[in-house]
Amino acid sequence: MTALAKIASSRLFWPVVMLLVLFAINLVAFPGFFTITVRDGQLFGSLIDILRNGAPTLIIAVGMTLVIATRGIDLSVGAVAAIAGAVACSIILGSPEPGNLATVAVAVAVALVISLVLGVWNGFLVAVLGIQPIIATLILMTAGRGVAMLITEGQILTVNSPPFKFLGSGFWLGVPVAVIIAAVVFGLAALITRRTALGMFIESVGINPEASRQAGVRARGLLFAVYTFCALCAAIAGLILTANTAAADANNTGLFIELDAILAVVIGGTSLAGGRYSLLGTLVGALVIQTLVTTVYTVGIPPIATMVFKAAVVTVVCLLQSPTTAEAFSGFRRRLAVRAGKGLAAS
Amino acid sequence: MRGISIGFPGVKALDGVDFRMFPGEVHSLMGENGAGKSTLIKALTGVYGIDAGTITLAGEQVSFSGPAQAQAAGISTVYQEVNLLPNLSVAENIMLGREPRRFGGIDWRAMRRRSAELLAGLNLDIDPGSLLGDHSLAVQQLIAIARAIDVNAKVLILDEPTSSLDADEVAELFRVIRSLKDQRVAILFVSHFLDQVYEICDRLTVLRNGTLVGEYLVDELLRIDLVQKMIGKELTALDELEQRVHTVAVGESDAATFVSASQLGRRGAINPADLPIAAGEVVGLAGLLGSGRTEFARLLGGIDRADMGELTVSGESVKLRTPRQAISKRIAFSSENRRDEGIVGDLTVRDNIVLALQADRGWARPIPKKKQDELAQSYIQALNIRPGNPDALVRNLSGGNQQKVLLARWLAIAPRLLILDEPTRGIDIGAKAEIQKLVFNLAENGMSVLFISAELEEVLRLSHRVVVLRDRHVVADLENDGLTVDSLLALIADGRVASDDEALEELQADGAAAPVAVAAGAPAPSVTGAPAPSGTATTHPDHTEGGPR
Amino acid sequence: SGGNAAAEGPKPLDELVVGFAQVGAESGWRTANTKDIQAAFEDAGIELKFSDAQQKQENQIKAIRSYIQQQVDVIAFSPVVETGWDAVLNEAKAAGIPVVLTDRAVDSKDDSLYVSFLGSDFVEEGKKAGQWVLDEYADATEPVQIIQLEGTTGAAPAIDRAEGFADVIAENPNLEVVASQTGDFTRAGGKQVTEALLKSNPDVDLIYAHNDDMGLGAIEAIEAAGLVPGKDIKIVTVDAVHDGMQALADGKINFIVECSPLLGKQLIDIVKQINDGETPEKRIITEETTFTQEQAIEALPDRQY
Amino acid sequence: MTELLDAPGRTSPGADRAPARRAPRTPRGPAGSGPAPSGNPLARAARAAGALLTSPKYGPVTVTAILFVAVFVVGGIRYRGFFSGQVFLNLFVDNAYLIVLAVGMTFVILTGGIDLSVGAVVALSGMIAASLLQTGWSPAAVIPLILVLTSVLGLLVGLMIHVFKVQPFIATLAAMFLARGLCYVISQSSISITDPTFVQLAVSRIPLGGGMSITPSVIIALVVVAIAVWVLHATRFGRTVYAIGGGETSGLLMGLPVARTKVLVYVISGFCSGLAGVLFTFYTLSGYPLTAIGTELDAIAAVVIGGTLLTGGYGFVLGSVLGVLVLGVIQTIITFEGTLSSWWTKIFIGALLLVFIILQKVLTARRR
Ligand SMILES: Nc1ncnc2c1ncn2[C@@H]1O[C@H](COP(=O)(O)OP(=O)(O)OP(=O)(O)O)[C@@H](O)[C@H]1O
Ligand SMILES: Nc1ncnc2c1ncn2[C@@H]1O[C@H](COP(=O)(O)OP(=O)(O)OP(=O)(O)O)[C@@H](O)[C@H]1O
Ligand SMILES: [Mg+2]
Ligand SMILES: [Mg+2]
Repeated sequence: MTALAKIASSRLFWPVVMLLVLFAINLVAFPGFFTITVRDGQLFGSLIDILRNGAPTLIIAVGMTLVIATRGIDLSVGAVAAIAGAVACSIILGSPEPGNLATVAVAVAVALVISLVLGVWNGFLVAVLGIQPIIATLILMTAGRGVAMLITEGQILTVNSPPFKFLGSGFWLGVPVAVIIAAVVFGLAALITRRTALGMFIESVGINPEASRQAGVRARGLLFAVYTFCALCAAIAGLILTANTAAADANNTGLFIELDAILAVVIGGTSLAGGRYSLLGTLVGALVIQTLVTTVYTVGIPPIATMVFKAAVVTVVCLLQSPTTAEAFSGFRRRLAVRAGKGLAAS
Repeated sequence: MRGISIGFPGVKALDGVDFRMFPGEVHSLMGENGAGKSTLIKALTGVYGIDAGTITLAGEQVSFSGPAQAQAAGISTVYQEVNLLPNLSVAENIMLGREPRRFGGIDWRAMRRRSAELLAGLNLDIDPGSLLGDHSLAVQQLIAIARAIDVNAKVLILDEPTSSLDADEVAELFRVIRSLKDQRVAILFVSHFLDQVYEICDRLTVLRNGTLVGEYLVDELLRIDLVQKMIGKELTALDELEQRVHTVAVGESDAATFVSASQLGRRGAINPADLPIAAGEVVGLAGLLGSGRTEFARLLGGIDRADMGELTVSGESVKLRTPRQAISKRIAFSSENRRDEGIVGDLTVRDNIVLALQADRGWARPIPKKKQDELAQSYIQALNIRPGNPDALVRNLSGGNQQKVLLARWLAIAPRLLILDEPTRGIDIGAKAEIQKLVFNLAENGMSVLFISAELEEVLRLSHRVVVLRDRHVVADLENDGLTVDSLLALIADGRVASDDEALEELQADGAAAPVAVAAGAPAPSVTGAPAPSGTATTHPDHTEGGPR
Repeated sequence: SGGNAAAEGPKPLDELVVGFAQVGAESGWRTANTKDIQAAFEDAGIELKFSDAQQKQENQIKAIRSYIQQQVDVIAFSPVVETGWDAVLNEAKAAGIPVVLTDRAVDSKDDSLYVSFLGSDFVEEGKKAGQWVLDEYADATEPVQIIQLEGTTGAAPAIDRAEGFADVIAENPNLEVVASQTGDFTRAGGKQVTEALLKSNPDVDLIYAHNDDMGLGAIEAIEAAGLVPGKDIKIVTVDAVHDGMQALADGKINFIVECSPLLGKQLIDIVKQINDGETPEKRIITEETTFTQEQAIEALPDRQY
Repeated sequence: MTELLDAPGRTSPGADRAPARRAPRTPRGPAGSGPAPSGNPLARAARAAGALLTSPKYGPVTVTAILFVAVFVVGGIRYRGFFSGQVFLNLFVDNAYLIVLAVGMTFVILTGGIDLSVGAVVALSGMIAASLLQTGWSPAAVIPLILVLTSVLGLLVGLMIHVFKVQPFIATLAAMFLARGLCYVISQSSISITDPTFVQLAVSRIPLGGGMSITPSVIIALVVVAIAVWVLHATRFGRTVYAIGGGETSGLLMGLPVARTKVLVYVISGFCSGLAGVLFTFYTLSGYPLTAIGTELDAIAAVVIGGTLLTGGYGFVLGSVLGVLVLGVIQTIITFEGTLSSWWTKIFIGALLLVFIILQKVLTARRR
């Protein structure tokens, strides 16, 4: 009873319920939804697809969580993802042996290093120049996509490189590589922030920057770190997205992914006002979003109604999560309990 | 109010408390930190919904769903944490919600005029057009009071209004309270200063741990009984302390200098000044509101950068650019503004306590969980932080307990110089004594302390040396050897900047003449009648909150 | 000076200034289009003022206003959307600057607002695709399941290509669109949608994608599901960009309807005609064709985009 | 929305909100009064200018104004035909709807919120207008209906934010999805407007002499600005808006009508988006479901460039208008430049934005 109440009062309760509801809807529309088959030693099934397609959003959302915890926001993740993809593909295309593992390794490394530079740039604008994060990252969001297009010259760069493609649609030990990468990023972020003092510092800077400064927390370095990490996440996601179709599309890679990532973070219960964050919540949030997208496809919601459907789901989750609703619920439960008590007394 | 109960998750903040107020009477709500005083006030004014009980105002049962309604019903409140808007002008902060209007819009001129009048009523001479955020906490507290007394209220509630004020301001406030009392306003006055309570109040209600202990007439309750009712046991700590202060004060002068500021200053904030602090020495900073004590302390703590002069720590010249550097030199600065610069509200008590220590160790070397728990537990016990749950969010602690958490944070880094800016703000007498004892013990073990407090008695009681600031100048640096509150006040309030030497002489003469005030310690009758200007309100240099015998 | 060149006699080409307001660079097709036009102007030695509206009509209107301010000789633009051009085109008309539309038409009652429209007919493209499907399954006796990958919801090519296709396949009641979902004209979109739709419609016979990119995405999804694109599931797309043609030649796509971005040459011709005082034709349809797998293998070596 | 940090590294929002310890408060006695003002009027003017620039309240706006003029002059020197009254007026003509949007957004941001739905609502109003006019409704009914509908949407968003404590970013994001989705539901393709009143409003020009003219939309936008300035500056509601931005809890404890104001702010934003949508249909004479994507970012950028803090509490409507003009002039320069490819256009916009923000930061940096 109390355990149940505890679960019900958790911030993650309603998002998880929503996830289950979406699963149920899918199951009705497509009875094979939960079936996971093994083919050629690889896992197949709708759930696997959801994980795989949700991986880039999740990876970015992990970085975004930390940025948001410091009271920031990063709108440039989509552009950074596009740049990473463009850089990697143009290097692979430019090399004489696109299928070579070393080529791909170099391409990926260069893309990641560039993303680090971009992250430091964001961190510089926010931490050193003190520009409001939304505007600071808006600059890179606009210009960054331009840079990505500059690299690809506006064309879609298609690469024929199995090792590169492996990042996006390959399998390792039967599990999609993208999922493994996401799990690693997620695990590392959780480990580093929770096993060291970083998590506490990030929260403390997000809650009260001046108090943190006076307590000796190096806010500036911290901001550099989170924006850089977020850009790194964005680049990893960008590489997965690009590898998934084996083509760098500077226009569309990661377009609007910042909204999805932020939405995932918020559905997961992290406040945009900074402070306490929950990576687990972000995971649930990202899954809800990806399942939502998949549901639209499998259930056959007509394109014109997709947006309305999304709006409805987001609204419902938010309303259910709201403390006001929780109060109303607990009031209801108390009244029930009172009535039950009376009943007992009467009998 | 009858049978009021309020519960927060895990805490029963109020349990069936009865409380009443009468027109034309000043009523005080007493109790330790976390007893539930602020919660009761918030219940009364509709900030918190009550779980049980009824509230009756002028014979009618009421239930406010928010402060706006309470205000409309004639209840005007100054809450414990100064809740004003830093981005608006002083005039707006005073008048917001009931601005004078003309032609359908706000009449700015009238607004300014009216607020200037109100400020003048509190003898506060500031420009009503200036931004609120530009003023120090004490001034903000006065502005909040000005706002509250402007309303034509039936009930005026002041939750620790005097926590940052010095004697002058308190006197002004009391003058205003008395005149409101004559207009048959019912006034609720919360303070941890027993002197003030005995001076102004007619009746008091004591709370302990969220339950009602009783309601008493002030005249009929001895201080010693009051204290006992508040904390549930007798308090002896202060007495011990007094004995020790003065034994230790002697013979401490030859200790090695730990920190020394020479001609340290910052343009627009504090004029260049010298200040050596020896290891194990407690130095008090005294001065009027706005005299620059905080500013000076901030330079030493590395919060603001000094732009002139030199600072030496352990004989080594250093430049403190960030608080972090100061901390690495084991200099801790505990801000007077605990809400904005001190606590990290959404973190737990444990995290808040270990924060500075952890920051000093760096992120990569986390303090082991077990060690954290030990630290937290030991300070929770040492400072009697309540609730004693290290996982509670600091935001949900009562004001005084937040202050204790902040103090614990700084003690945890084992500082060699601890700068305490108004550390006892809003702390109950029991805890205050504990803190003073702690400071003293630490000083005995070689920690230097720079102590700032609006309460001169406290400064005198603790300090080996007292440094006086006026108009952002250091005007005197005296051994606490026969100093009295009066002599200090004379020095502080003296308008002549040029005559440092004279003042010093005068003071030394004074000091020699007056008996050591702190030693007096007799139960003081409360001061009645209008106080004389210039700080003579506390003619009785009385620290006796806890120590009548 | 600006304005109606015809009244003042032809200007030397190197004194002509043409303002071109492009939609944006939202796809590889569009970039090829931009490049071709820029190259053509360079070759012809005519000064080109180019602006990119980033898919926003308001930006395009601003750009056209600014061309009017700058008194260019001809304004050309690819409207972001068909409607809502009357006001600004009237301004251009008042300033005596002739306007040429490229790629997409405007929906205006007053066709004196522009001198010529050069571009493809999206409905026609849909029809061509539909016709191929109709022919391919002419003697099908069982229902043929079709998945449609739509372009960005609300975009003119998406609407028109769906419409033309639907019109034609209606002739054969066996042809049934079992699912239609937007893939936003992108490969990733096409892949994700196909992936999901294949699960709920395992017996699908044909995929009709509104552009090559979505078709290429669909190929990835089909291969990942262990099926053979072009055989197990047939694919028809529109555009004929290089990657699409390659897939067609490789047998992974079955049929592509061309939608050529190479409008530069024809645009220059129109500008020259205007400069010479001639009246260009009101509607010029881009020279476009369709490709089967065999034709693709043939055409591929000299495709420029 | 979030409390986005303004200057986390150097000091803190604390330092921005309460520019602590810099501006000395009025001295208590004559002893503290500063040095006698020097007689040199030039020096005094310079000092006054310096004070204005570094004031937390007026600094950013002033700098934005100066930079705007500077950019305009540079453009005039660089491009033929740039330095004309009409080019300047066209900034208003082309951005009338954005000005109205920025006004609504200013209210929201001043309370520390954000409204992401404005772009989609503009599109939605256009769709409603176009589809209803097509079926023969009279403009006199359509326009009020749109304004009511969008205000109601704002109301719902406001209630979601206030009553259910949903974060503004998310509540308005949901509203954005909803509005965009409804656009498609109304019609997938664009609908042109042929209603004579709309056409008249779209094509008519109000001559200002010297060959210069503006549109009725500009007048409407300027009226909205004037009303907004008055409301924010001179009414209790307006001051409460600032109060909420300064500290919601404080405002609540001061007994201000926080709930009502917070909800109303979103109603205003909804109303302004609706009105902006109507102005936009005057501008384009059509409804199109894909229109105005990303316009919310333009509006937010304009407000922030205009000197409003995203954390709320500081800023002016007139600043936001300046912000819109700055975005407009950047766009104008790009068209006049006329040689930028698509990607360079994006990079250029980003770079100009950056230069602008950095200059603003540097010029308003308070001396240490
Ligand atoms: N919002 C809250 N959530 C949880 N607990 C709370 C909350 N507010 C107050 N409390 C708890 O209620 C108790 C009473 O607090 P209150 O602030 O009323 O004390 P107080 O008597 O005013 O103390 P002080 O003298 O320190 O100001 C404390 O234990 C405190 O931790
Ligand atoms: N937040 C602030 N912003 C600007 N000026 C301030 C601020 N706080 C104080 N000052 C000014 O700085 C001077 C020194 O103030 P400081 O806070 O150091 O005084 P103090 O002696 O600590 O007094 P108290 O803390 O009691 O106000 C005063 O003249 C005051 O006007
Ligand atoms: Mg309290
Ligand atoms: Mg102070």
